[in-house]
Amino acid sequence: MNVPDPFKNDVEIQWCPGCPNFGILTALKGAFRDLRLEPHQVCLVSGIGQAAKLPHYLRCNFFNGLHGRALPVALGIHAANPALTTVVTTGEGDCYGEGGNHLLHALRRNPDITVVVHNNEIYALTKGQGSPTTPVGEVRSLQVHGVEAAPLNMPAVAVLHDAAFVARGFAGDPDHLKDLLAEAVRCPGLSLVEVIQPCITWVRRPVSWYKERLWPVPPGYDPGDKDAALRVLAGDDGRFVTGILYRGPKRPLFGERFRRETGDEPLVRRGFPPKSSISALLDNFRMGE
Amino acid sequence: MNVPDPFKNDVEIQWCPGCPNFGILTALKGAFRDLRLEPHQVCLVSGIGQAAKLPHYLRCNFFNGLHGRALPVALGIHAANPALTTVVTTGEGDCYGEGGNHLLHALRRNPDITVVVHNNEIYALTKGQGSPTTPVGEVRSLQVHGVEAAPLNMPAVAVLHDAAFVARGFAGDPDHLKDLLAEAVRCPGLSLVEVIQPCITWVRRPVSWYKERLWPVPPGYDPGDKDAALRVLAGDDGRFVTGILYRGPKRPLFGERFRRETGDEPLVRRGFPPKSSISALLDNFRMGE
Amino acid sequence: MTDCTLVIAGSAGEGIQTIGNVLADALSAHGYAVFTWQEYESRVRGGQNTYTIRVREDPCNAPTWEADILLCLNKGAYEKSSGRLKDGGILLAEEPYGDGTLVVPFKAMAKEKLGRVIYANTIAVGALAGVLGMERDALEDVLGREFAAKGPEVLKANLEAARLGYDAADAACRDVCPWSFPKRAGSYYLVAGNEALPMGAVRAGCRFIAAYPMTPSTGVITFLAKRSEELGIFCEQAEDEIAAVNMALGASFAGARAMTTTSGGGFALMVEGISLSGMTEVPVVIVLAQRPGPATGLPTRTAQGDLLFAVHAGHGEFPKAVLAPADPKDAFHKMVRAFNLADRFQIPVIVMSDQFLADSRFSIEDFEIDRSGPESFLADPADFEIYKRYAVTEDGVSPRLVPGESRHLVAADSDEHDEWGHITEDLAETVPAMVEKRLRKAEHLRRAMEPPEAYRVDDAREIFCSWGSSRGAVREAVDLLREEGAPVGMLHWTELWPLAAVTFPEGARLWTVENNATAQLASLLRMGLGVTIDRWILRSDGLPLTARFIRRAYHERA
Amino acid sequence: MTDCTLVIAGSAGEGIQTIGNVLADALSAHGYAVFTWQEYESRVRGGQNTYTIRVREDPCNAPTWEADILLCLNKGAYEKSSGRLKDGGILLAEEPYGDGTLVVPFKAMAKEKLGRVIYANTIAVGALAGVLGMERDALEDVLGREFAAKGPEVLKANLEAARLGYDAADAACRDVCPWSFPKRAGSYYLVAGNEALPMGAVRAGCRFIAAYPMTPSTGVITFLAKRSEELGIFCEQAEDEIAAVNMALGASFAGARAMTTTSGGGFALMVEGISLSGMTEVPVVIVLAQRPGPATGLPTRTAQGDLLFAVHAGHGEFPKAVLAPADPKDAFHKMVRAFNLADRFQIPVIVMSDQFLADSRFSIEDFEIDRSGPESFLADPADFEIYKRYAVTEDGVSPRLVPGESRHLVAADSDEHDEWGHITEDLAETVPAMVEKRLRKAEHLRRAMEPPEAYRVDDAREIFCSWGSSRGAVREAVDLLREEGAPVGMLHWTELWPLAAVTFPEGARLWTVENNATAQLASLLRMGLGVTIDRWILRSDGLPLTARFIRRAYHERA
Ligand SMILES: Cc1ncc(C[n+]2csc(CCOP(=O)(O)OP(=O)(O)O)c2C)c(N)n1
Ligand SMILES: Cc1ncc(C[n+]2csc(CCOP(=O)(O)OP(=O)(O)O)c2C)c(N)n1
Ligand code: SF4
Ligand code: SF4
Ligand SMILES: [Mg+2]
Ligand SMILES: [Mg+2]
Repeated sequence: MNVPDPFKNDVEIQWCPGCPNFGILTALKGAFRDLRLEPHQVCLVSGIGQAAKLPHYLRCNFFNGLHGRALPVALGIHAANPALTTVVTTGEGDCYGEGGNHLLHALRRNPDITVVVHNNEIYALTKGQGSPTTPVGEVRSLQVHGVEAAPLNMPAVAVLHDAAFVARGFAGDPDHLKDLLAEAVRCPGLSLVEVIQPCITWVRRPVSWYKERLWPVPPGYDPGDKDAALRVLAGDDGRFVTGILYRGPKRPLFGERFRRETGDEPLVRRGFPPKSSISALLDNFRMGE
Repeated sequence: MNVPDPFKNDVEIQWCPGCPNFGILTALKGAFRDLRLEPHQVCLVSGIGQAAKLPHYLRCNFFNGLHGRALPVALGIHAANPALTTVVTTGEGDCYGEGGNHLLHALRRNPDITVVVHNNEIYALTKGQGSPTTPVGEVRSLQVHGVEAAPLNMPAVAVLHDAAFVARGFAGDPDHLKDLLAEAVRCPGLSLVEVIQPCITWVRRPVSWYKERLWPVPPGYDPGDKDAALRVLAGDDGRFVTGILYRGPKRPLFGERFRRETGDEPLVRRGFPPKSSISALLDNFRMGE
Repeated sequence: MTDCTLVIAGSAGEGIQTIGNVLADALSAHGYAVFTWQEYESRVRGGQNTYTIRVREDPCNAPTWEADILLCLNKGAYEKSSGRLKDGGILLAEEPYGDGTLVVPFKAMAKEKLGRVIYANTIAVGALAGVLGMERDALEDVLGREFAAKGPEVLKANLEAARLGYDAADAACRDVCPWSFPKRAGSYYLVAGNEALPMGAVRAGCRFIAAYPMTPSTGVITFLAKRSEELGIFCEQAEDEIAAVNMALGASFAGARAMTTTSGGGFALMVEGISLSGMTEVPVVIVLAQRPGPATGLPTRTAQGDLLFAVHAGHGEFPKAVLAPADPKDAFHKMVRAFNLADRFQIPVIVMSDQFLADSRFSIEDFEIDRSGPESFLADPADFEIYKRYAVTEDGVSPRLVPGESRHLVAADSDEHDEWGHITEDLAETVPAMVEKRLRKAEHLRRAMEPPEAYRVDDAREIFCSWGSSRGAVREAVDLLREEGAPVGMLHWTELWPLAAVTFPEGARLWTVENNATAQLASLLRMGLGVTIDRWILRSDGLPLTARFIRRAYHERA
Repeated sequence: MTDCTLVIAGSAGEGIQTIGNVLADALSAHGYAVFTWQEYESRVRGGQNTYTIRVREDPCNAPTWEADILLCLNKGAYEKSSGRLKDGGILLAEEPYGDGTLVVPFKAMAKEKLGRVIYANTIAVGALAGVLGMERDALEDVLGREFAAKGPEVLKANLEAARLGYDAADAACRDVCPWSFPKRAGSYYLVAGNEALPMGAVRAGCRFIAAYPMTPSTGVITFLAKRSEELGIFCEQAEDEIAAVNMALGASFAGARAMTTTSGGGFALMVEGISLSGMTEVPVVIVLAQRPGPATGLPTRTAQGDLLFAVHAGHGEFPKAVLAPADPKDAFHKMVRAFNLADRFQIPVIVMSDQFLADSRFSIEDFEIDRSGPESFLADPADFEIYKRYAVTEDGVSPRLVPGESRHLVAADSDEHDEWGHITEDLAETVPAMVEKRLRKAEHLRRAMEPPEAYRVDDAREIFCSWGSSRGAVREAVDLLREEGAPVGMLHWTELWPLAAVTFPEGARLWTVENNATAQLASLLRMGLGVTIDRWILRSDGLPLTARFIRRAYHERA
């Protein structure tokens, strides 16, 4: 029996036919279903890029904002309504390039959101410039003699800063990815899921090239071991370690104290303050009686 | 016999009397003298903050730019004239807060410049808000119940990305700091020197508090050992590891290839291109003959 | 009528702010209409700053430069500020700097009589109270309030210090000082712009603020952060201004009235976010506290140099509103208005403050908090069978729901989009429909804007056009010039964009009076209303306009 | 006179750009004046795009909409674009979409005759050449150039493909097609804005460019990056636009002529850096390639929606110049001018392009490269005993040295500063001196600006005011309307800020013709020159203005 997918919409998808972004879309829908979420309980947030178009292709609330700025928008949404499942879908250019500073500081804050980085090692939407993860030596439209700058290793930076959950998946394996994403959403605190997403238009490596380099964490790998996580991430040269790489220690969540002191309800439900409270505030500024 | 210090100028210093920034200033002047540099061979670059005022107090070329934006300016200067000794003097708010993205990407590029981060764990010039390195729990003017977000560990991020040179010094020990700075300038590639710089106005901890927490790397410490460097930096909770923490592997320098192919002379000396080269360029766009 | 100006001059860290604040509080408690303004350097210790207090029976919230009484805390202060002392004014200092200095050795007394130099400031407060002929007990009330939290010991010592200063000054100047400030029945709120702005935000129902510290805007978020949990306002220090405005937009999208604050350089970084607000139609309020630019400029000084920048901030074409309150009372109501306009038209609203408004304390008789109040413009989810976030409507405003509060799905899209919020490339129909929809809002917004405040224009032949925080100074200048027979009046704008229609009195000559170098209001009026301004009175040295500055400039150029 | 428009319609990835470019090259090689423009969706594959080629004997570099010949690569292309086909025009396609389709089964032929579908594009090129009645050998020359690098095999196959297409079309349409394009003696440069802008930068002596990719600006840095080592221009892809403009400022400070490029959203992020350029007096050139906003808007479409934003970009008050080239030749010279103005006045200069100018290929007879050239404004270190970077001078311009090139020390400071570049708080003298120094430059700059280009205004009673890339369309509209007897003329601005003085012909009615929704030039002229525009012709659907669009709008509103 076919149950209709509540997350399916009928917007025309602007990705290239065969783009692995479709696999991520499938995985994300699956994860939401597995989590028994309903569309109105989910809010996707993105910037600009191929990856960042994803929110249009999944039936739910969404905020498709500026290039690089998905994270602060997501933080604002989460602060205002922590009951929403807030998921950022972003490219590595969006998230590690233009928006690098926001990721650094989101790691500090530990908001209970999930960040899915479609890493295709390229600026795809703008037609193939090097991105913050393009391997050294690769020839790109603005790096005609090969990329000189070394790639960023943001999953390792996340581990270094005790992110709640760090994982890596492969767009070509949506089933595995679905489980990673569901687990990421379940985990309280900031979850970073990097997804290897081969661009078939500008990168054009055969899928086999990726498959050979995928390197699932070995059985018995302990995601609670920070040193081990740093080692696999820092020492993966050329390979893509995949799986649940790290689960950080319990840390205070973004806004946790505010909610403990003032309550959990979304800010929009708190209404306008009574006039008496304004008068009381103003009275602090009257010296006489 | 007293040789006049060529780096000394007579600009009125706007720091609080007794501020440890004076120690950094002394150390930097000393380092330049030890390196036998002359003022016109040096260019200091800064953003905005107490730390960022330093370039005004040292006789040399300088560019005191925008809050957070010292690094890109320094990269531009270095690209245009690699013969200049380019040193960035910045606060942790400037460099890890507003300017965090530029540090991340400077690490990728490995320019041959030195970045000196005055880390006072506070936004001092704007009067004491929490900064990206303020310890959790510390009460600050905008964090009235204590800072909730965890501090950034940018020296560790630098190690992770194979920075050429990572060190930490203490503003209260200008002699040691001077040597670190001289070594940083000597080392080709990006050198990050974080300086513990207690703010005596907004932080007001006794110097002894800092002295107790300084934790020089043990004798025999091997700065070439990345894992060890990550371990001391990630595991220093509450303490300040000092000394030369890391020397990264040899990597291509920012602009190295360009200079190899086109020569070393500063861009300003290359003059205007001959008209013939423009005609040649244009001729590519004429189809007929 | 009493109109007395005190200037307290000294270095950062020497306590002029404490002295000034306590004395101003005490005078206010005495029933006087106090106005204070400060000018200070961008450093934490040292330099030379001043704190000016103007005391009257009825409010005239405008800065004065010339001092009746000058307190100098050090020699450099005297060198910098002695020129401000009026003929016959009183110079008060630790040592005799000039002829006729009224010497009260604050520090020596503090050390000698109270054992700690720290009490010198309160001795100075006492001395000033003595010079002014205030009654002791109001001063003591204020000190009680100020120091109660620090324990009875400290309070006692401060009361003693005040008494010492009072007696010393009283004894020394009983014959020279003409002033007497007995308690009177007046009762004013003594409020700075950076206090009124956040209180207005509270009144408006603001529930979220994210900001990055930047002088002179920081006070707004500091005020709210201190009371965050009590008021239920989520306050976040952002990593940069880009994050600040985007966080506010996220929170607003999710239904919280949201704002951010900054100054010129930070505002520049927010400009892309303003355009995002315009496109997504997510309301946001941005307080832009001006200081002299360009770039870092003079971080602790005042200016009105960002008007045209604010009006045109953002790429692409979309409606926005720009307000510039005249004083703290106006600031309070303008914040309510800003949130209401932002929500009603789903646009960014910029509230322009400046260092002068931010840091100056004004005497306000009554805030009339009922004059404005928060209005809700959210739609009711029950009203929709099918909900489209960007439904094309007659007035261009689409019904707004928030995500998660019903089963309706809510979108925000920075691309050009269709009614659902999905990316469109339909240039033939959808794109023009959306462009026109957004611009229709501009027309309705324009009609909602208030014209300038007119003051003595009916019979005026010379009209000062001014805007924002200078209203007090311009109004006082009008009064001064009227006394001299000059036929001047004032048109003062606090709602700057879009410009409401205005009919200018015929035959009157128009002047612009601005705290900038390029007469930006004049340009704006020419652009927006087609009116040409003939003369200008401009100040761009980092100090606020004063009535006497305007009067002098008027005579030079008239 | 020949004036033929070909439209190639198809999806991204189907090869319309290759087809269009090769055919345009071939027509240019045939000696014709070709003009091409493109409209495309923001996606890498799919959607529906068009490439339009206009062929004439003499250049008329203006876009046309109606097609004489329409090549549709798929059914969707036909559905979208068939409305553009003129009565009696030729529809060329793989299959018969409508009545009278001239069917050339490109793909089938490629597979069948050449073994690979990939040759379908060249078959299409050949077919179009056949329809046009071109001579084969010019086409073959161009193919030779295009495919030589790919080896003789590939070249041979392509030549064969072209021949197949040519013959098929030629056979099918010999009777129907009126055109014939024999080789002629003309010789034009066929250049796009995004090629002319970087070539102008090269000519100007630009040595450094940092930019972050953003459509439609990316082509400029791509052009230079490709030739970076050959030309000795340091090219850096920045991590964001803030870094880009600050890198350029650093390089410029160190003596390299430096620039950056971006579009609206990225430009918004550079605004603080523009103010920094204003304060530090470090020259910089910024190419702002417009696309429709607000926010992300329509990333691949065209607009002139950022004029007022650009003119007022930056907090605080400082001089800047805004230029907007009319076509690639003008763009080439304007870049030289931009660098010269930036260096002469030590200011930021903004060069406004747009997607239409960036992507369209214009036929230029002669670039007249001698009409402008780089001028050096650096001072000679030997001229100074003591060097002060911000020396106060009569015209406000301080002699500029660069660091490291002499023993003189060079400063740049974003704070208000003294002549040495050190932070000042001296409000009495230094601050006003520096504010005035910078603004004196504005007055000299204003005098250096060029007035608008006048076209047929002498006897005009209706004047079209326009700016930037629309000159070709507006000029053609004037000609069309003149033919109909309408007394129209054109005043076209390419130097927009500061505005040079202009005397408008008396009694003529002024129209503004702009690629935006709010008539920004009209506002600018009212603000800057006090002139009021009566009527407007505006287009804001993401497509460029065309002569026929303007003519129709004129008739509707006249
Ligand atoms: C401020 C700004 N700068 C630049 C751009 C242009 N831009 C759009 S997408 C993109 C790169 C996206 O790369 P990535 O995030 O890796 O996404 P991908 O397309 O590879 O999935 C850029 C540079 C923009 N829209 N806004
Ligand atoms: C764009 C911008 N945002 C904010 C500011 C205000 N500001 C000046 S200095 C500073 C903090 C400096 O902190 P840090 O770099 O740690 O230097 P410190 O004063 O502690 O030495 C801030 C927020 C500014 N000048 N520009
Ligand atoms: S360009 Fe690459 S990343 Fe973008 S949709 Fe196509 S295949 Fe996917
Ligand atoms: S405020 Fe702190 S960091 Fe700044 S000068 Fe004073 S002591 Fe130094
Ligand atoms: Mg990518
Ligand atoms: Mg600091």
